[in-house]
Amino acid sequence: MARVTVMDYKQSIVEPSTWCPGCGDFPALAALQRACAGLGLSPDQVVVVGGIGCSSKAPSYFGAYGFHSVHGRAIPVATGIKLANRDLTVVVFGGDGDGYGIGLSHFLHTVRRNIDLVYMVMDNHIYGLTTGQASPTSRKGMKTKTSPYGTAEYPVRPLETALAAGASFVAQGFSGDVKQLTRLVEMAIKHRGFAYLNVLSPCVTFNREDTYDFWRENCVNLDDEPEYDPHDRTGAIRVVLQHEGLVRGLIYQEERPSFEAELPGLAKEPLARQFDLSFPEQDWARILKDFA
Amino acid sequence: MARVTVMDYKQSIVEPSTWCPGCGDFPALAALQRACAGLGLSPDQVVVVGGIGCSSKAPSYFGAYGFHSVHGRAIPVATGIKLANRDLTVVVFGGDGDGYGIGLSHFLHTVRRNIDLVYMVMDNHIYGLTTGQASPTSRKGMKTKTSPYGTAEYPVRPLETALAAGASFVAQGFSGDVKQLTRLVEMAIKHRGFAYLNVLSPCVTFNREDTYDFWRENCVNLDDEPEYDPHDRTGAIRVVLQHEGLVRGLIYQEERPSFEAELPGLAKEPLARQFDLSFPEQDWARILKDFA
Amino acid sequence: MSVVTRVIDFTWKVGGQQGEGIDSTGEIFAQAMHRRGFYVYAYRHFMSRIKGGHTHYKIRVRSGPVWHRGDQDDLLVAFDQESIDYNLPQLRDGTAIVHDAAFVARVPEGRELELMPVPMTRLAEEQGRSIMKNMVAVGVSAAMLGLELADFETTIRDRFGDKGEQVVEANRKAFMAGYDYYKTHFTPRQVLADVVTDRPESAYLSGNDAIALGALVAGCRLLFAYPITPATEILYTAFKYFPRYGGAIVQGEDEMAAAFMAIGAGFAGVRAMTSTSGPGLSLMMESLGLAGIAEVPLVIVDVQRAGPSTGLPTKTEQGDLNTIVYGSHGESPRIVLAPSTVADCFHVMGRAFNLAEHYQCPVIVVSDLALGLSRQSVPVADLATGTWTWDRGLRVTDDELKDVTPGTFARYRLTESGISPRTVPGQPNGRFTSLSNEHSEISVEEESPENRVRQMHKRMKKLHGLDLSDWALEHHGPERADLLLVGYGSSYGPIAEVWRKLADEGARVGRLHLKALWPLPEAGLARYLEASRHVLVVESNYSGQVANLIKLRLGFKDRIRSCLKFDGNPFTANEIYRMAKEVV
Amino acid sequence: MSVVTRVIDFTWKVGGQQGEGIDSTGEIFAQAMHRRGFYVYAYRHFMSRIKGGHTHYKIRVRSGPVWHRGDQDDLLVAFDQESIDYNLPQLRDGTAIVHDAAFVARVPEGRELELMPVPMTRLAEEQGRSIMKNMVAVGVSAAMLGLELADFETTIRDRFGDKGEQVVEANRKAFMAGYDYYKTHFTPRQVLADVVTDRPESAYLSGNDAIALGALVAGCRLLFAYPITPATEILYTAFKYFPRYGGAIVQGEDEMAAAFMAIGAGFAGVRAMTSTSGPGLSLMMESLGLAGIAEVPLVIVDVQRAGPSTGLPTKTEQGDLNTIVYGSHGESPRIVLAPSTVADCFHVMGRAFNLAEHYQCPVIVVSDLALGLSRQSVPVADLATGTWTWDRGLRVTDDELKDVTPGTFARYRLTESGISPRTVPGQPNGRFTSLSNEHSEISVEEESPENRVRQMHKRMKKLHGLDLSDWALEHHGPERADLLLVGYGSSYGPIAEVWRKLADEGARVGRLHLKALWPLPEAGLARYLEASRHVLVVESNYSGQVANLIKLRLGFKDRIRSCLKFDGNPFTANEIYRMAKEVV
Ligand SMILES: Cc1ncc(C[n+]2csc(CCOP(=O)(O)OP(=O)(O)O)c2C)c(N)n1
Ligand SMILES: Cc1ncc(C[n+]2csc(CCOP(=O)(O)OP(=O)(O)O)c2C)c(N)n1
Ligand code: SF4
Ligand code: SF4
Ligand SMILES: [Mg+2]
Ligand SMILES: [Mg+2]
Repeated sequence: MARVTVMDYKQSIVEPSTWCPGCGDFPALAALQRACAGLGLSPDQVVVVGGIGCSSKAPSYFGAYGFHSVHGRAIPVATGIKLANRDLTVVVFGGDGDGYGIGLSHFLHTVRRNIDLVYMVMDNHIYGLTTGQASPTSRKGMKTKTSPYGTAEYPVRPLETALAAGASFVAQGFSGDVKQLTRLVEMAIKHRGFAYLNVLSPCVTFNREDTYDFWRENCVNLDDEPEYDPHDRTGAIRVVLQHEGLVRGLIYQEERPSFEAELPGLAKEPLARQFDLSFPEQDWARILKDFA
Repeated sequence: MARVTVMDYKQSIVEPSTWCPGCGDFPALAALQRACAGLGLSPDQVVVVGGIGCSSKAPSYFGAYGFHSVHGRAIPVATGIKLANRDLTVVVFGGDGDGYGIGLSHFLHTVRRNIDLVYMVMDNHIYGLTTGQASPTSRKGMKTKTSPYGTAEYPVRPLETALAAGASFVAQGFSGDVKQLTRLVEMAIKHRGFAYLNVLSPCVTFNREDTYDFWRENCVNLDDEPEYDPHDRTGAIRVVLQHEGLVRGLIYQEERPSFEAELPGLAKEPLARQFDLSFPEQDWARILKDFA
Repeated sequence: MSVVTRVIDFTWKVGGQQGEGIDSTGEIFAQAMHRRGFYVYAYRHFMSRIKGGHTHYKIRVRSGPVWHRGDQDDLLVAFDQESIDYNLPQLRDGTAIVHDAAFVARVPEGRELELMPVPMTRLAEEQGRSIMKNMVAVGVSAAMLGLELADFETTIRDRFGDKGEQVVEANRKAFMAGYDYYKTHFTPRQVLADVVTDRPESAYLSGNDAIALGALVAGCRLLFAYPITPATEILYTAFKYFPRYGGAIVQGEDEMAAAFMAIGAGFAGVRAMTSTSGPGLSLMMESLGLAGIAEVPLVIVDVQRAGPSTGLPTKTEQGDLNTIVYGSHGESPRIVLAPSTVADCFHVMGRAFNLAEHYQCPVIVVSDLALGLSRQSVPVADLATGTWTWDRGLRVTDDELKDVTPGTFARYRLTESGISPRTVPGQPNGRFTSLSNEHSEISVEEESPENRVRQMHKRMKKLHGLDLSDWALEHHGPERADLLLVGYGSSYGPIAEVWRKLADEGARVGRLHLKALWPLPEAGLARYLEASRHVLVVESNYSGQVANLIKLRLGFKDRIRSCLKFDGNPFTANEIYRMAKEVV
Repeated sequence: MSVVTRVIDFTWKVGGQQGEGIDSTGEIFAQAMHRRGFYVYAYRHFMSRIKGGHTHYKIRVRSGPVWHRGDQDDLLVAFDQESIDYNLPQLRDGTAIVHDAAFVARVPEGRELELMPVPMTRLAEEQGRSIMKNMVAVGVSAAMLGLELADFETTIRDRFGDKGEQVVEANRKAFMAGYDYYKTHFTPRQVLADVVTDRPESAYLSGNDAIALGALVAGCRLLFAYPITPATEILYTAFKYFPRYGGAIVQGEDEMAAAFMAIGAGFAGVRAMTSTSGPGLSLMMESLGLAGIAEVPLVIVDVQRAGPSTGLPTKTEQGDLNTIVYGSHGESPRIVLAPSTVADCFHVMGRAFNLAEHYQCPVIVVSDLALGLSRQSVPVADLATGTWTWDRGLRVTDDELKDVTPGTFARYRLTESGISPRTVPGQPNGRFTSLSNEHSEISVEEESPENRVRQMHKRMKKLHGLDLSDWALEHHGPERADLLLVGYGSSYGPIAEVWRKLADEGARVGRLHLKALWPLPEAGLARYLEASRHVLVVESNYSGQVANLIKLRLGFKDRIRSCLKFDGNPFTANEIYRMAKEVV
């Protein structure tokens, strides 16, 4: 294949996007396409996995292999795919409800597993697809269809939580800055391990508070802070705490072996490539001897 | 009722404990009994809720009302009980598998809900009841029945994670120090909000690494550090990080309204006390007018 | 104003792209018609996305009761060509399509349909905001059908009042722009003009509204749920009223949390419920078993949508019954109730909580999207309380506990009925520990075979005698019939219409609506089946789940046939009629 | 050594408190008997706790094949009075109880039982460690039954070898202490002495072992699971062998994770599975629907235990079939296979993966605790590969994709059989997005009624023609029978025994073991039912789940009766025999 371009991805998209014009998920998806193309990844070697939600529909609009699974379970599905075929680039693209609500446990357990996936969360602080209910990242007191008197719960703090849970890669992007976002996605793909990228991605239809303007004005861009060291976990936690999560850029990265590398027995070659599974007769005979 | 004593609890225990002699859960349960008695709580006003696991059997051995529910779901059950009857003291008593494995999502969402429950986790770094498989807190590389070659996952870090998730009360006790543990439980019960208490509780049968001796020798006791300020979240995170979770005592506490207080509409009187539920006819007629 | 009384049965439909305000056009029109004194049935067709894709809102306006959307459309207001194409099959010949002049409408040759272009978007823009094209459309429709601004005044005010007088005025003007344009360019058809209806005082509400209100009146004070189409609306209505009575709504982190919270509250003595749809229901299977063995009252509402998996999230189906009756590992008791009408949705909740507390087990109320989301005019008299009386089940009083030694209370005492009196936390001396494990009478974990068999029998026999034939079978027509139409849920309307039509044609035909599905109301059901030559079970699924339950329990294999539909849309009367004619 | 060949059918049982090493006593004895050339069946009775509570290990030793633990006990080794009391009903009159002299044993008056006190704990203490009382007990048993240290040598070495020669020696000594004590104080009964068996070369393994090995040989390379009794042992065996073949085992955070990981791997083209028991199964309901609609191969093993909810976690039952066949919201295809013997457990896995890949849907293998945990002697010949041949289903080759334009691959193409050829990620030009929503042939979310009906039919019809009667019905006896015994899973042994007994008594009786439960192997089943006057369906549950499936699908209501048991223990032959005699 010649040099890969974004067009190579777009060519196989069969479904027109149903996202609202202006939705923050568009730039994020574009960033993912650019990053994949920029890294020369063939679309046949990429799998995008979603749960259920507006954002989770991304696989259909992306142009690679995809799996639009069920609400909250995108990460386990992606884990299975990656273990089946280590050569694939597997990206989970989902929402805050999907990932921090119903799917929170999978998220944090996958953080500690440190499997080589990219996890992009379109964090719009709302349930978009179901037309505007409170999400786990909705600010305390926010009025939504399921919190007409304001939410009583404090929001989850996904960045801090992922850092605390021991994530090896934590970044936050903003749909209003595709350039930075593309770079972050590239880094996430290149990271060997679980790369978690929260994207402040406005829902222009159901969230009137967390808008492009709000985030543009209130987010500290770490790229503007040359002295910031993304390899210091304590420092990372501090900066997130200090700005109450309103930072963007690469927050933390650490090199360590990924799950596939640590999982006892897992073949170095992609398992999926083995089509002929016939089992050596003599091996079977030998195994049976263990049970004599 | 006269002064409440531990005997008031013991009197109604009908099931002899099936825990192994020496199990760390014994002192923890005793601490809970002493704390409840010490605070003068009538056993009829206390409910202990467990999931499934050795530790989760505690309700049966405690002597109050109890609910031994299913694996990973003790916290939601307890939440329902508390909302049904605000006057009750509701304590969740479970294991690391139950709470940090299958039940992790409920744990962290309840942290952010900040409902007035006590959550005691018998953290033995192993699945006890199922006879010795890796748990989410098993150290990396630990050999268990389901990790004969050593675990490939990094352990969850429950204290850090709870702090990051915004817990209003975080403490860690040790089964080898019932006195401190009793005090911590007392504080947890008195705390208005979600009080999370991790207990380093040795499984003497299936975990040969995380023993009484190990923890006694390796845990920093915050009670010995008079300058430690449990009201400073950043400091709390720092101390936990620094000692890799091996600290005990009150780690963090913060006063803020609990969920019951914030939940719109919830009656101040326990709902459970309303036995006659008949609905005023004229109210019904008035409501129907809204749909004219 | 001259007084005209004539029989009205008219359907109006507005179609366009999702996110363009089609719903609110429909809602305004429907509400106004309801207030105008008609019986209204409003049906919303929509897709699982926020913007784009065809959507329509269909309203059936009758002078008599109406329980379904009707097979045909008598007037279409179209905002795009897709709306014309999509709805063409339903459009009655000889009628009109009012369409936005912004596009050139086409209808296939041979179809007798009048096209009435109205520059709705332009007129709206002239009023300042293109979104008001919806109000223009309402004005056009009013003019065409012989209605006046006055018929819409309170509806407009109720809807836009909060937004200020200016917005109200702008909408009024948009209405009049459409109204005037129509009057100037076309001849009014006057279909709904000057009609005086004798409809009794009625409320206008959906099945989901009625379930929330029914729960409130039944004393439910805690509703735990996770948002999901088409059940979320139950929350919205509950949010409005529960807090006034000390009740609260909690959005769980997932459906498991919601169901287990409800179990906790039920255990502690409060009527609590959770509402969901298929995917959430699948996540609640463990809770069914827990409530079953711990004998805790639990009410689950399942507003069914088309599965499997995510399936067709905005389309109707009745495909969950199998997992409701048979789901969860092992065997445990449960009761399944099924409202057929909006009024039923209201009344069923009291019965559900009564049964849950009486039998100390889960009660699942199965509704479906078509029933849950369609708003309808329901006579207030049909929503009167008193169809059930309070039953909070066997509860030990504090008095009875006075001399009880703590620890001796036998929560799972073996009784004749299998039901054991219970205490709730806080009651002095009544303490025990509820268990998901098999347990003895005093609730100690116990694995002996003898105890196991006793407790298993105890739990299961609670429902052995339960036969709800008394109230759970709504039957119309002769008992001895050549054909019996059987159904549950939203098929009520179409079945009723087919039944009437067949009866008018002289057929000996009955209809039977099942309002309890498990345990099947066998006594009554058997009698009706016995007396019928043919039985047609109408249900929205692939495999004939209700028919299979009946066959398994009662037999009658040879006489039962199924009328099945699983394309996501509610039954039309004609689909059932055709099948009925095949049978008899 | 004189050569004696006689028919041996002897049961040995050791009982005591949990956590005291009872299991290892049993394991050593059983393994040695297997190596001695007997057919062995080992059954473990235990409770859901770590220490304390009665436990026993029962071993049936035969000169011919054995598939169940047997109704009676021929020798009891008791470490406490509770073991005597608990097991008394099973103890054959005229036999002996060897008990620890540490307590004074009592048997009720009138029971003819010889008490043989042996100071087992003391003898062990004399050897240095009281836990070695178990080895003393083995020595006692050996002496009594006419066995020698030599018969136990390799077993002791295999078991304690890693711990060093000293430990091996200490155990040998403990054995001899028991052996010598017995010989000095009592007369050996010599039941098993000097027997030469003609058993073919056999392996000694459990149903769970066989499932893990069967999966390995079937090409399964990823096993995702969460620990749960009684399925966890599958993991242990897999851990030993999968890594040698590039495979891996992942312990998920819960059963949902495990099932969805398996779906991901299946989608990506690898044979993957998950193993669990009831509570885990209830958490996997959503995954059934997803695999169904996305048409992904998925293999789930359910080793059933007694429900509902936590129920009796260490006891056997067959109560999950309903939720397996009917569970998950909406309607989706699935196949259910049911091994009856350890050999079946091995062979079924190849078939399961073949069917899952061929039909692109979930295959659930249902085992049960008694089958899964009981280790048995199985002739190696019965474990030979070749009972099935490879079928990886319809896969598009890279070659076939050469000229395909990306985006045009029709993953869900409508075909005659309903099965569509699939690609897996990585294949050039084969890309598509799998959906849990209803979708078109090229896998675009699509809600039109026409498409819905087509895709629903496509998915469901895949299994319409599937009838596994060919291999899934193991029948013995005359086809025309007065009584047909029907069962699945671990009831195989007791049914076989009852059948033999009835046949010996002259009855015309057949037995039929179902190895596929869904779709029911209807063709063959109907033929057998047709030809039988009475049918007794034997199953371990309350409601007769298999009988109900048969009645629903095939009728024969009047001739089918159920033999049910749900007390947590496996069937005894006598329980079935009694019921069979009632029927005929
Ligand atoms: C088990 C289950 N519960 C609920 C739903 C309904 N549901 C679909 S999407 C969604 C929320 C999506 O929110 P988020 O993940 O934030 O995505 P967004 O639409 O905001 O991008 C919910 C609750 C479902 N599909 N499945
Ligand atoms: C849904 C479900 N999955 C698995 C199990 C099996 N199981 C019972 S207890 C347990 C682990 C308990 O570990 P932990 O919570 O740490 O408690 P401990 O025994 O160590 O106190 C497991 C996996 C179950 N009961 N239910
Ligand atoms: S509803 Fe919100 S999240 Fe969904 S597509 Fe529209 S803007 Fe995006
Ligand atoms: S197995 Fe471990 S956790 Fe369980 S009771 Fe024994 S010591 Fe305690
Ligand atoms: Mg969102
Ligand atoms: Mg543990």
